[in-house]
Amino acid sequence: MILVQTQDFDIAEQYRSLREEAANAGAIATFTGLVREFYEHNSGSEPRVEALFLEHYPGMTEKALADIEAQARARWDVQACRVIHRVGELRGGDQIVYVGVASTHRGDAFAAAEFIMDYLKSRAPFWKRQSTTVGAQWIESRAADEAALERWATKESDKISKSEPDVPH
Amino acid sequence: MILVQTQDFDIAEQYRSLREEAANAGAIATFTGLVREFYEHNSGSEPRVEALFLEHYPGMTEKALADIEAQARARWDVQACRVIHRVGELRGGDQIVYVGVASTHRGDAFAAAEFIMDYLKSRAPFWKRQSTTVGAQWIESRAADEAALERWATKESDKISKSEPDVPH
Amino acid sequence: MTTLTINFFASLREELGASGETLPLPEQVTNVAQLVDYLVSLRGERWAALQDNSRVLVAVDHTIVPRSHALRGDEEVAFFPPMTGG
Amino acid sequence: MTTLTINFFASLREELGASGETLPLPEQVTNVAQLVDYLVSLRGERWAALQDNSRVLVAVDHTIVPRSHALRGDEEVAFFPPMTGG
Repeated sequence: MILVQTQDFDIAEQYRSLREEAANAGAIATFTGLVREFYEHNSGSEPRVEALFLEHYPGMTEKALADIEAQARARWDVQACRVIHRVGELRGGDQIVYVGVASTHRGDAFAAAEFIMDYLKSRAPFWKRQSTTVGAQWIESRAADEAALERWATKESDKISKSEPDVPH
Repeated sequence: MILVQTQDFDIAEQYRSLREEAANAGAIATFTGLVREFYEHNSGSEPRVEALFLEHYPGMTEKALADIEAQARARWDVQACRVIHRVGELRGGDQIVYVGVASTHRGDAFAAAEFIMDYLKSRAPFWKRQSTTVGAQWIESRAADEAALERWATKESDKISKSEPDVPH
Repeated sequence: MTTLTINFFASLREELGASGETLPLPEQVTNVAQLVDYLVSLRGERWAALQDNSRVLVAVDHTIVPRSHALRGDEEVAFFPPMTGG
Repeated sequence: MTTLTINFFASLREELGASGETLPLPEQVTNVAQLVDYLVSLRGERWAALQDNSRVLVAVDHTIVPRSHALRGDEEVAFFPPMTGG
């Protein structure tokens, strides 16, 4: 199940749903992303984050997240899965994103949850603009996030690929 | 923080503690292990689990878990960490184990949580006896659990090594 | 005549000062790369930012596509910088 | 004279019908492997199960050790099958 919403979420409620939905799960792996109080900044200093604004592309966001979840289900034993991504204005310490996966074994639960997070970072249409004590800026994508996708590379995951260099034909 | 206890635990309470303790965490990865209703059985059939008894070695258990947590903290950025393992009699669907790690980045949170779980499975002195509809038996260690440790192998992790083949001297 | 819907997001929207528009597709435009060239010819050099394949991604009907992706003329085309979710 | 504390856990405890004991360490026993041989000589062949290094792990003072681990005589020694936590 995928939710894109402005309001906060309750991890206990999500966990209850996963337990209920997964008949014979032995393993539940979850991830929660939080707005860090002090963000890395291009200048190397660490100004306090006053607000973070999450923009997204309604319609495509849901489709991209559903694709990513489907890929995870195709690769691992996933008995239940919940993905929540908040949009709009957030404050330091706020919850941004939740991924929960219930599976028979822990290896599948961990892998599917981390795979979803890695893809969601760079393949779902979200953009972050932060306002700090030293001004506002769009957060640039990190090379580390792109690199994180490489270890999941298989024929299957190529389906969620980024735009390739232009080849005219 | 490490707890070995007979009583159940509340994942929402653990999550709150992690958020409070970790000043600038951007990532919280958690794992919960549950008693599966239907366990794998040597015969290949899947009898319903009526009860699971967790025996442990008081004194050594806490030491082994603390060693594993220390290893994780040495290898990854861990801002806060909570490990709970239940002992005694459990029922199908019950929570057995919780690992929660708060970190600056998601990669560290996932890796540390999975590392702790992988080591805890085979390097902390717990043993499981299950009572099923077809009788009781001690659960044997799985080759898959031993194999899961290999990918973490480094000089550091050798410190938590299993007994080596006998070399008289 | 069919009509393209075009959207711009995040820093690209601010850079162009445009969130989107609808546009009839001229006959000579048959793919995304040609659409971008056409937009630059219509709007001026500032829009050449769209031609930077390393900085600007393209989605057609909610799926990321290469610049060679063919257009019929009734699609929803979106341009945006690399995504930063999570 | 110093005294060893010996514990057995899980299936091994049931197999031996013993959860533990205290034992003065004889002078000729200087390591874990020799302790095991001594226990077998005292208790009989059923205890030879302890000699199977692939099935029985040993901890001395709460740390897993190889059979070559030296004993002073005042340690807590535990024998148990491979662990199955989590």
